[in-house]
Amino acid sequence: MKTADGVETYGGEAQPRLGFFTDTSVCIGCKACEVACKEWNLVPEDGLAWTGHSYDNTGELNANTWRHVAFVEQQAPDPIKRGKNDFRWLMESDVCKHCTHAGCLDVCPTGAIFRTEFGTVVIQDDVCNGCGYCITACPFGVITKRELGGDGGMHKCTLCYDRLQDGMEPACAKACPTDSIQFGPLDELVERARQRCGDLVEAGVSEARLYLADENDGIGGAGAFFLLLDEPEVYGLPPQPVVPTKNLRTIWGAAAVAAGALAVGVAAAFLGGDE
Amino acid sequence: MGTSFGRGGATTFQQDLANSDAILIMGSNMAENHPVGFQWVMEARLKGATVMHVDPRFTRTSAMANLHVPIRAGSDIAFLGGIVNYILENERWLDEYVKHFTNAPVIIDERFQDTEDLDGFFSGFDPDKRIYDTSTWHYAGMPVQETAGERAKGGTKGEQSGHGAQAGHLAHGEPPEEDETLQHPRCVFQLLKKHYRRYTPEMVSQICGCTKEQFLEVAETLCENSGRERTSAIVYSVGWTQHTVGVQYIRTAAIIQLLLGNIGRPGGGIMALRGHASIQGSTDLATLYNVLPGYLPMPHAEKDTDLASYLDNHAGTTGWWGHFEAYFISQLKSFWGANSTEDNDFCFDYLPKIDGDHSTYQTAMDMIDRKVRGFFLFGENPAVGSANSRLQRFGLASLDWLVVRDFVEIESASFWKDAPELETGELKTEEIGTEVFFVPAASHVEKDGSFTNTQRLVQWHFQALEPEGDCRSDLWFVYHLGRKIREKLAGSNDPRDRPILDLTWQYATSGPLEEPSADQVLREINGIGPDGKALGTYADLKPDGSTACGCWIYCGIYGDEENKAARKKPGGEQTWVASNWAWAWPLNRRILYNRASADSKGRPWSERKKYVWWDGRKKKWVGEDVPDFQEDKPPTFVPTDDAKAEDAIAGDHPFILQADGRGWLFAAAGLMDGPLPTHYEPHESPFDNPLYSQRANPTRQLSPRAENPYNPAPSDAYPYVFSTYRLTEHHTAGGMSRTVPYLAELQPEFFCEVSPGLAKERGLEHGGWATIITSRTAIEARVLVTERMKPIVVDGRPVHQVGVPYHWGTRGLTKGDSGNDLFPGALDPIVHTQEVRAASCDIQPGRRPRGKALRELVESYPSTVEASA
Amino acid sequence: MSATSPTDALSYYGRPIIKEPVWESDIPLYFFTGGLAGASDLLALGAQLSGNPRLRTSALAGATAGVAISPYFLIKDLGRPLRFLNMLRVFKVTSPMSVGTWIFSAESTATGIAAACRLFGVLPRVRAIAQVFAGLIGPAQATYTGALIAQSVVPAWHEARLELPVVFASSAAASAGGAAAILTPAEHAGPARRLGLIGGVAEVAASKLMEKRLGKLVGSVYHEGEAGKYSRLAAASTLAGSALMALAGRRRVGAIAAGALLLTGSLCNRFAVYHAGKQSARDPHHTSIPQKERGGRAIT
Amino acid sequence: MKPHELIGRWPVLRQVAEGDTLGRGKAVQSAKTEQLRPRTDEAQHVVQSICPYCAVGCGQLVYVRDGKVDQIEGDPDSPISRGRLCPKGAASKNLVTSPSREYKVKYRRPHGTEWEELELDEAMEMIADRVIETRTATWQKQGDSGAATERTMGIAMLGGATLDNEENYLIKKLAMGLGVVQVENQARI
Repeated sequence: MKTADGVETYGGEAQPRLGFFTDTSVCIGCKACEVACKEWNLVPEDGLAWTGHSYDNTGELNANTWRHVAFVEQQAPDPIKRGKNDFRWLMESDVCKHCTHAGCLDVCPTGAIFRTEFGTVVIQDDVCNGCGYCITACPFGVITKRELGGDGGMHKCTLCYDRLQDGMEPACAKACPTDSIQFGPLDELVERARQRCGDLVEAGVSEARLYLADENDGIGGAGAFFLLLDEPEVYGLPPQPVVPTKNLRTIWGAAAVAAGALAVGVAAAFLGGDE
Repeated sequence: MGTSFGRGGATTFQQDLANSDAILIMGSNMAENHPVGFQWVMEARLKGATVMHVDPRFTRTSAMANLHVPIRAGSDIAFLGGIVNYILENERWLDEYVKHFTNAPVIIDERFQDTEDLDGFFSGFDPDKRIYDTSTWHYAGMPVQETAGERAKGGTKGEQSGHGAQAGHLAHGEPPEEDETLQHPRCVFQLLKKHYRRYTPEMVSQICGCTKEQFLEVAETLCENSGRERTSAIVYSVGWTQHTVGVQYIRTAAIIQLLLGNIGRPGGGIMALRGHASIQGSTDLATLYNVLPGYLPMPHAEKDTDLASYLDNHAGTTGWWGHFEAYFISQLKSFWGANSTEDNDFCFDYLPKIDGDHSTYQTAMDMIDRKVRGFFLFGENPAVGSANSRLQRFGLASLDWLVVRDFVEIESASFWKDAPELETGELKTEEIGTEVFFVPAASHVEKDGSFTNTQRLVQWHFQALEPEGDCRSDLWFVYHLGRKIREKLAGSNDPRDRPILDLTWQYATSGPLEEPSADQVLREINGIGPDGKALGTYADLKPDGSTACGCWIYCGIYGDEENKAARKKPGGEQTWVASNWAWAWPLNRRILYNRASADSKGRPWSERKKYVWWDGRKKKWVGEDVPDFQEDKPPTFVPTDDAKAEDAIAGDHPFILQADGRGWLFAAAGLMDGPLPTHYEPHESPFDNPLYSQRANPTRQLSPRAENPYNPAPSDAYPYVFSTYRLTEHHTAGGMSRTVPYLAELQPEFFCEVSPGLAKERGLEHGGWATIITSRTAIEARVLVTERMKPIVVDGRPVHQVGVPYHWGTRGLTKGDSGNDLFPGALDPIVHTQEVRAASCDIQPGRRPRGKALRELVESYPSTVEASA
Repeated sequence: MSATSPTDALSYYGRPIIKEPVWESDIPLYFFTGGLAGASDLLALGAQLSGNPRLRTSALAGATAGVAISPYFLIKDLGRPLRFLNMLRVFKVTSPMSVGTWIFSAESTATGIAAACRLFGVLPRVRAIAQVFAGLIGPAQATYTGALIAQSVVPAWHEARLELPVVFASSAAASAGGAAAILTPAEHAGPARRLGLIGGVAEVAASKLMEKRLGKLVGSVYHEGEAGKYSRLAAASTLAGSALMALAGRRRVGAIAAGALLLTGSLCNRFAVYHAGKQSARDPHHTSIPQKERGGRAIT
Repeated sequence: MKPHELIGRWPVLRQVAEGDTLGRGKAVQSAKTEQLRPRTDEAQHVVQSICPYCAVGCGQLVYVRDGKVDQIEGDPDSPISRGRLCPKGAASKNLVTSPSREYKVKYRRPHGTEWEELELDEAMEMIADRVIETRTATWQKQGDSGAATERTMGIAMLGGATLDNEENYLIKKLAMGLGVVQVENQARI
């Protein structure tokens, strides 16, 4: 996986890139990751609404949910199962992807969002002024504004940046009972994931696929990537996410053309004299 | 398991599941209720093991399994019995194991008659009392007596404790009549064959509602993955429970594991998963009415009139129960210390006596009848957690006084102001005379102490900080309450006050709160020798009063004056067995009966499954674990005829608590409802029993009364089957989860699960409300329509199930009706067990009526207070 | 309905994949006021250069009103308004909001100086220089907001990244022309009327082009809900304003009415775009289907 | 910080000075971020504990700071759990610091409609008195059959499955001394 945007600013202080590999084929949907994350990061409880969406009452990633377990009930054969069967229950713990090219980071106008020496993307709560631009720049819908307690800031997974300072594992990965969430140097994780995915395919789980493990995808690969058992949309993930800054030049170009056109228009307006 | 193997605890430990080649999870939703333990199942799966889940519902465990077989709730014995039959029919048993390690060759009394002979009954049934005379089930040629847990003779039932050690005992050495060829028609092996011969794949399919292929896949997978080179494990949990019929479920699993040679071996065994941090410990240390610590039976008023008769009734002669007297006398010494002498029968008379069923359901009814007047609750919430919690609330409302010890104001403390019966007008706050003391409890981080986990491992937790305010540990509460009572009674001459005044009650206290020392209590449980030093093994206990020991099976936990429960040597710094992390009873053995991990000659069954074996050079048993055998007894050892206790056990008999040292395929003693597990229909089952004309368990006992009516069975008014269960996100009655914000938000509302078919049939709307009705009450829940709830087709008839997680109550961050209100409270655990798994109900769309109209709705449904057979 | 999803439904319980922008109506209002200010400053510069002091003053008035009210909207919409100055902590070329903040700061400062000089009638040279600055930054001020929302994953915005700056520039022109036409006597207001007319026509044309190029799926947002409502209102108002400006702009009443219609059209257009973004963000298919059609390497 | 230092810390200038022209990394870190450490670094002490929920028996580490529980997480040394926890175990700090927790004795007199306050020691005295009174009033020398029972059937106890072994033992021992036989726990429920 390539170096994440901005890590070069650390020079010799840059660390090997760290990340998550979430292997959904062993996720038991226990939500320990959600709770462990909240406990460590002091993320508030955010509502007691029952959804009826299988066992998912969390719903989504947002300012108050930095790990979210998706539950998908399908009337489809489960390749893990032996013999004839027609039902499967997929579970997936979602998280901020810590993109190589991170839209939220690039658009943040205050520098609140920055790239760490570990290649992760973190919001500095003491800097963020709650402008909300990052929300629109995330292809995964990870960030929202925390309204609880009048907070007003934007929040998301920090990959436990504080814990990393002491060589500790992020809270979610540490808690995960079945090691569905694996933490470590990204290159090692990618290698392990490729092996695992290959094994699964070989064992007949042809739907197994890696998601965001390719550094040439629209976000330059992710610091948190996944082994999925169905299309990404099924889990609420974008199928081919692209960082919006990929089109930065085009956009600035279009703006420049428009500005020029405006100038021409105004000039033209003066051609007919004052009356 | 006690009757099959000698001890009631899980035979193995969770980490060992990673060594299994196949794992059958049944009666358990392990991934949801024991997620962290489930890592070892996942590890096995990743190594290539086949994980099978046999369960009525498709749960998060099923999602992870290689095979999910839905079967009708309450049909587990038929399924397992089918596996027994499959093994026997296809000659898949491990022959050497079965011949040497089990009682398969033993010949049974000629008067014994099987359910095959008597159409659903065993010999000895008394139709008036509805109990068995078990004397015809014994080994031919000798009387067999029961030891701990035995109660049938008093005419009461349902008093066995599931977790404990219990075993039959033989009067002398080896069984007198055996047939090594297993051909004798009355040998256990042949009786087994006969008993299960009609449990064919077709019959299993008919009773359980699974397909023949599904059943065969499970049976064959177990067989394929058992033998010298491979081992399979069976995991169960509260789905099978710890009660009498649960004992029979577990017995069937035990028979399978003995036939396949999977007990005592790595990757094998039966893993019992308990639901609470110390449920194993609480039964070991006996907060149960019928046992004393270490599964010594409570003396019975009529049978055990003095020490001599008690010992005569209960002490074994062969196997480790042969030292019963030493265990018991040492316990009396730890209770009454110097006051306990040979001259006063070591204070035997100080022990109160039992003479019937004094279990919690009986107690609740006795509250209503004003027999029980004062009640202590220690971290327990019967107003939500118990079956027919309505009955429990009536009980609480009838007390003189109630003491509640908990973290939060649970429903059992607040019932007088918010019980659902206030709304219906059945109770009125001003009319409830119960005086309630809520005394807040300290949490686990605010005290020292030990929990015994599901694998018999006693683990110490250290105090992190002092409790705040009035919060105190239960150790503090009990100690200081005892101290105050003793002070108040100090001058008494009344003989009935002697037991309390003579109790050894001197515990060192420390700190500003005067907290008694848990460490000292653990040392007392461990026991001390004549020199006052902590004992290292129960083998050193004496019957002469020179040793004291609170609980013999915990003896050794404080050996060498070290609190071994507090050992925290990191797992990564020791072998996979991790013997230096904490301490497991008995004597730190992690796999029980591990002598069976070697063949009859003491050699490992295979390199792959090597664990404990006989080292001929060192002349001792060696290996990964503490050998569960006399260390220097060679495999060739043959006892003399007059040998006693452990000396009467042969070198090729690994089950050293059993009187004959063998695993019991046939339970010649210790069970009241049959020596071999038999399929009966649940009491409220909508089906007949295709195997026998005797439909339900003939020994079941009902306790109908106005507060506890039954649904007529079968009845068209209650066409569906429901069961209650737990979710990962909550804990039992919810006192430790509904009050916790991070958990409450994960499952924020009480819901029920139904299939699309049932939703259509009853007009239930996904996300809407439903009312579930039994003859006890009606409750409302949000509706989750899901394909996970498939109807099970039995006899060509689809049986719709309603799934009811039972964590809710009237208080907490998330509130809701209580699922357990639907169940009948049952005097007899036989019925209780069956019905928590499967009882009948009706379900209707919409919310339930409020106030009086609720009772009117319930009363418009049929009910019975008849205890029909 | 049930918890079990039909396998052909490629979404997670119909939930959005991306998050709807959290911005409230302050933001389209700022798009309007900021655009008005930028284009007005350019108009004022034109008037300064062409020697039309009357128009120069009224255009400056429009610009001043724009830059004066804009901070209110900008700061109010922040989750932590007291930290608005943090916007000046960094300069990030990758963030149109960062660049825009610096643009707006320069724009508003220059406009403020020019307006103050005009108000107190002092330092005419300073005023002229300030006006040159403001006028030169004006086009950037009027268009960067289009870039700002285009630089997002919101389908209706990002997919319109080529058109949005033009839409916003023309909308700004229409509003600046309209405002100046209202404030300026007809005999001095020729350039304003023409700017309004050109802007109005361009605004409608660019919007229609944008809608068309968004395609059937994402473009549908301009026919539905709030976006549809504002879009229709914007087109009608702007076209009417342009026509009226052309036909009756030389009459005072006509100029006022036409100017008001152009301003209304411009404002509605900002709201149409704003709601279009929110609506497209809510629909998971607007995110997933175009992505799938484009393909990529996210799945390996 | 002096004005020139403050200006020196201005990220816009640091972007240029430190070569972080795009403002993505080091230059935009706040002083607080630069000094960030895990809060467990400040724990006064850490103790090894065991999860109080189910019977898997996961190891826990309890971090205490300023006299309060600051964090509870898995104990990696435990050979059973290897540092992992389920959602309940992971919520243990939430449990022990729950806003629902009660810290004072509450007393409801017979027929009362409200809770009342009561000192702990007074409550203990009253409970001891109740036990003695009820025990005396309901003492049963013999059962229905006439056999000696020497017990009280008027007092019952329920609980234990979430208690410590030592607590269970002491409850049973006290019950035996008092002649209380109806001692039960969650195992039967």
